[in-house]
Amino acid sequence: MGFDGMLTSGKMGMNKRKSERTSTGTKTTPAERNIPPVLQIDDLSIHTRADSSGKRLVRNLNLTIQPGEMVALIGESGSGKSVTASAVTGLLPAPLSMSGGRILFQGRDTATLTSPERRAMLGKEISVVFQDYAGSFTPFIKIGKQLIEMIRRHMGWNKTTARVLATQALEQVELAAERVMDSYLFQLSGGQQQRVAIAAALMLEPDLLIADEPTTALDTLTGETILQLIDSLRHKTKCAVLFISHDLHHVIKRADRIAVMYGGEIVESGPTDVLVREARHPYTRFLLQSRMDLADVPARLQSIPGEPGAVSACGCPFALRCPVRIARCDSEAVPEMMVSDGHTARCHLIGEAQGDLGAAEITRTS
Amino acid sequence: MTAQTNHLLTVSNLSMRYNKHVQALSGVSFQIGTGECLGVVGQSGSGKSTLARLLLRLDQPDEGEMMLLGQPLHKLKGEALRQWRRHVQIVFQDPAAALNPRLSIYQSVMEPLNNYPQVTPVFLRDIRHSPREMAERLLSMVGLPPEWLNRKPHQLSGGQKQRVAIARGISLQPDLLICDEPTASLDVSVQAQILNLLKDLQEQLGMSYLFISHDIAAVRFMSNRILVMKEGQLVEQFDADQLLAAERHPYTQQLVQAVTA
Amino acid sequence: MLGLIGSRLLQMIVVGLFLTFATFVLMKLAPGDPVKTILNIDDVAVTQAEQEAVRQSLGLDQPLVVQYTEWFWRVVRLDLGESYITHRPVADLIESKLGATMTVTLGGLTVMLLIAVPLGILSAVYQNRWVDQLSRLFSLIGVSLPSFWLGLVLIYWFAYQWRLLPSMGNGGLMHLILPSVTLGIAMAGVYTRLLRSGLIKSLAEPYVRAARARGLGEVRVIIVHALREGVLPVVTMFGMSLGSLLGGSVVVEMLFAWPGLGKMVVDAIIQRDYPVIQGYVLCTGMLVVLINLGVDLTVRMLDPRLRWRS
Amino acid sequence: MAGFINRYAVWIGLGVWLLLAVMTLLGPYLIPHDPLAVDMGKRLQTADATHWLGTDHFGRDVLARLVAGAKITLGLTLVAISAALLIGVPLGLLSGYVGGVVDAAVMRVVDALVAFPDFIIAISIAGILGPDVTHVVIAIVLVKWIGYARVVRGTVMTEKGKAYVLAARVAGTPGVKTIFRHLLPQALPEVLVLAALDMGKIILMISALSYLGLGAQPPMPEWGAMLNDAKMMFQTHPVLMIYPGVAIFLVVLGCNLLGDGLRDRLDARGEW
Repeated sequence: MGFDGMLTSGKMGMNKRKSERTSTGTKTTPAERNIPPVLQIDDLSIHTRADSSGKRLVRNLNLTIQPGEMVALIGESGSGKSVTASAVTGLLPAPLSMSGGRILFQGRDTATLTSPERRAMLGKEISVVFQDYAGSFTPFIKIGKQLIEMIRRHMGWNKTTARVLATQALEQVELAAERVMDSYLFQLSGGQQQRVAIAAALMLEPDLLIADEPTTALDTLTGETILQLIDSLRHKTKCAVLFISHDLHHVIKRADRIAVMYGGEIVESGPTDVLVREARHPYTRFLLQSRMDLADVPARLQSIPGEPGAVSACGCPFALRCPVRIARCDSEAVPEMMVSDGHTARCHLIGEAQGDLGAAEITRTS
Repeated sequence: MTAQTNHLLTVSNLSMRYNKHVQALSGVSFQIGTGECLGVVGQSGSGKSTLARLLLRLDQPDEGEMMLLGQPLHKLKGEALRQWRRHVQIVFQDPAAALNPRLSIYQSVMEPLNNYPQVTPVFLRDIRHSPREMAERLLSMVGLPPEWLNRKPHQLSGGQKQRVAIARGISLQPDLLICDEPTASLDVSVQAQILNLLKDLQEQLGMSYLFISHDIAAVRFMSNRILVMKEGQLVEQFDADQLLAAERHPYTQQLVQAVTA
Repeated sequence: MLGLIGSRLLQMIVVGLFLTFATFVLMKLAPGDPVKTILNIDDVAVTQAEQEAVRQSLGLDQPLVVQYTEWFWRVVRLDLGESYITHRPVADLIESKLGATMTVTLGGLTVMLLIAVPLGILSAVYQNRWVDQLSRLFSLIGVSLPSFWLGLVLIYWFAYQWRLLPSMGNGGLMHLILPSVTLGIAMAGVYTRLLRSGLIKSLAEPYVRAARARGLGEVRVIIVHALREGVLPVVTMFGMSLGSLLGGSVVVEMLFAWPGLGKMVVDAIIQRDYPVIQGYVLCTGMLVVLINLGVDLTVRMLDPRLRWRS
Repeated sequence: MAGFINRYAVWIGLGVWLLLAVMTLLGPYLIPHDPLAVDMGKRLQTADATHWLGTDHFGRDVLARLVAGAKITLGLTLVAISAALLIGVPLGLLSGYVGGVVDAAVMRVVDALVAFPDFIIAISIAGILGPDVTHVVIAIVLVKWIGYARVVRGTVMTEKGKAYVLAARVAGTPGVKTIFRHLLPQALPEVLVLAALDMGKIILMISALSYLGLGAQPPMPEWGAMLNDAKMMFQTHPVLMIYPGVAIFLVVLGCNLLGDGLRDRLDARGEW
């Protein structure tokens, strides 16, 4: 069999595997067919220390991702979105630890996995694309070798077969595969580096891709093409995506559902179009209002009062910065409330008219 | 000659290369009027930061002229250059890097005024004999409590540090304030605060701005006119309200499309 | 790569010129008259005429520049002159001692690596746990111990009290143990810490996290992906360590009466045997430059970023 | 144990140096023996009420010699380190800040010297100038200034491109003021750490060269020279080699603890 033959057979293999998995469905949503969600996070809490002492970075977080769905987790830095992603992969950095709740991946509690089982899952069933594209591969080893290493680790194939798949994966992200295989990461531009990272992440057709601020470090235009790439590949491979971002604009453009985080809590979540139209939490409303419209420029920008990272210890985490807060917000924890089907929010004022958030002025926090 | 009087800064044919291979800026010309905000949009590597460094004379242009208030900025040297520096000040991208971590806020804010004892801006004139009071007023002008003067940078959030950097930037009441991506390293929720502050201060103090950013919406909000740069060259310049006009350069249109749904 | 070797060879020549010139000038400035040394003037009565005759025969009456050029060209032909004391050619002397010094240096290196590599990796992987604390204590003691004293203590117990090992001279593997251990322990502390901090730094690199996220096993992550960068500063220091070991071997050779270059030079210094001292300085200088060349090439091989940049 | 050492490293290190200073200043008053007084009638006595640590092969009081040795060690080390700092730090500042030709010139010298191990240079210089403790100090200074020049230059080079230094320039701060206000303080922690660690190395080097007979000459009560004396009798009187050895070890340990502790506290870089 010549090289071309290998290539086509490899491609066919790839397609076959995927089609077997997805051909069962008709035009119903996964939930209706009772297919378990890819990822289900129940009541997750993360603390800065192992013994639940220290600061709570994530509190009672619930999140579900259905097969093939792109869910965005949005919030300012320090809101706990990346930490949540690390908990899903089991790669929480040293002193941080899960202090409550559970994470179910494909119905399995990830806490019960042994370390080797977890490693076997990473890269094959759950993949990650990081913000820091320059750190996505070891700088001393050629990219091809690292892609092949990853394929062989998970599939146990021989080098030649692995090489075919790696080449295809790079072609999928519109790179000159042969040249990139033979390059070190630092020889590529930032956008190319992130493409390689995406190629590696989707190469083994995982069920879940975690894209952790994949475009934050890139130019606007490059970032845009990277997002388009992720979008098209996720449709092609039917991979669910957890898209972490601080950029509302990107998120609205791409995600099926949005979860807004503030101070370690998901304060509001819902289908993208619903959330954009009928946001109920003041923080979400602020975020939506602070989007700039190039056609209609105001004299002053709507800004969110207070300092980022100002999180009240009890009650609603946003209470310190909220212009419409009432006494309860400072003391009483807010339960997750259903607004409409699939749209939930955590705000005491959900049923009431919140009125105009006003031209919020700077409030001093000291 | 009369045409120059309402132009604070005239830059003509400015070029700069870092080494044989990297042409950072080639043949850029523009003018900034008094009290005007000129926005510069470009991706990384477009030469917009090089432009800022040249205007501050942190680097020396290979070619071209920079005339500030009728003086050839590109020719100044030594003490003469140091004296002219007070006319052009800057707010850097990363406030954490722009403040010496070892110095108190007071020391950082007062550094420019200490270097030019003969200079007192109009808004500080009534308290010119009390450095402490001047520093306190500068802080309150940027919306920080005056009692924070004794703090160190690490006790402040990113947005607060950027306010300190702005206080420092306006302390000499420069004719031109260069804002080099002033919101790029800040959280979305603070960006609007900083932009509003910058706009208020410009009106209040009558400064001209060169507002550099990759964020076309922020540039649109701040500027009277917009310069689009790509790979060291000027793509086009136009009045800000013409940003969405049909005759815009395809590259500008690409930039606009990337931020509109 | 060839450019690097070329520039290094050029550097070698420059350093060589500098070394020869510096040693030559300093020798001339040095107190004490070599003629008097040769004639052993303190013990024997020598006439002025006899002194002059020796001075002439050695060329010491010529102007300095002439003396230097003549001496330099002889050095280029590996003619390093004769020992004032034994009248043996210095080149021969060095050749006969070089092997012994290399042996003890490599012995020290072996001991050093045997201690430092496992200890460094263990304390990086189990950072701040007991292994790390213990290794820190060991390193602290290791760098603080004067090696000549450690050697004396080892000789006292192992050679004198327990009579397990020979303490003097060169005669096979048993003779090598005490000198190597003395030399190796002194150096191991530094390299344990160096390897540890290098590895800790690279274990915190984003690319290590990325390798874990690709599902690679922890051993593979550490050995294949992290260790490379952790080893880089160690390799750089390795060259210095070889030099330091070479320096350290002077003490060890004196302690254990080991017939190498170190003992040779100390004896020469005390007897003011200038040609031998000069020979030693030149020879070790060139050795150090060669070692550094090797290190440079190795680092370049391990780090493609360096290769690409040049 | 290790945790304790970590926490109090700086204090233990300072304590050792304080002890050394006290010994130097008060020793002669507390110990009624002349460290150089030979008394062949009292050779190699064991410790008793008059001679607390006994006597050596010339009947000299070992404790008096140890204390006198402390003074020598302290003095020589401080002289050497001060000279190295005075040469290295200004050169580093200048080289890093001015750059260009000055930098190139300084770095060529540094590059040439840095390749050579300290001990080999010291031996070579001692060899050329002849065995003497002053020559050893000269050799050490010649070797040690390089470290400071490199550290300071490196810090200045990285810091001077950072935004806060650029901001100072834009704010009209003159060059000299920038160096002293912004750059030097940034380099200082690393310089201090290096100096503390270097003091340990210097003590080791002086004593090692003296032990080899190339440094302090008899009858100078330098610790390394004392060990050289003790070596001849180590089979019969091993205790004589314990005292100076332990003294050197403790002082060097103190320096290393000080450097280590300073590094942790000042958050500086640098290894042994």
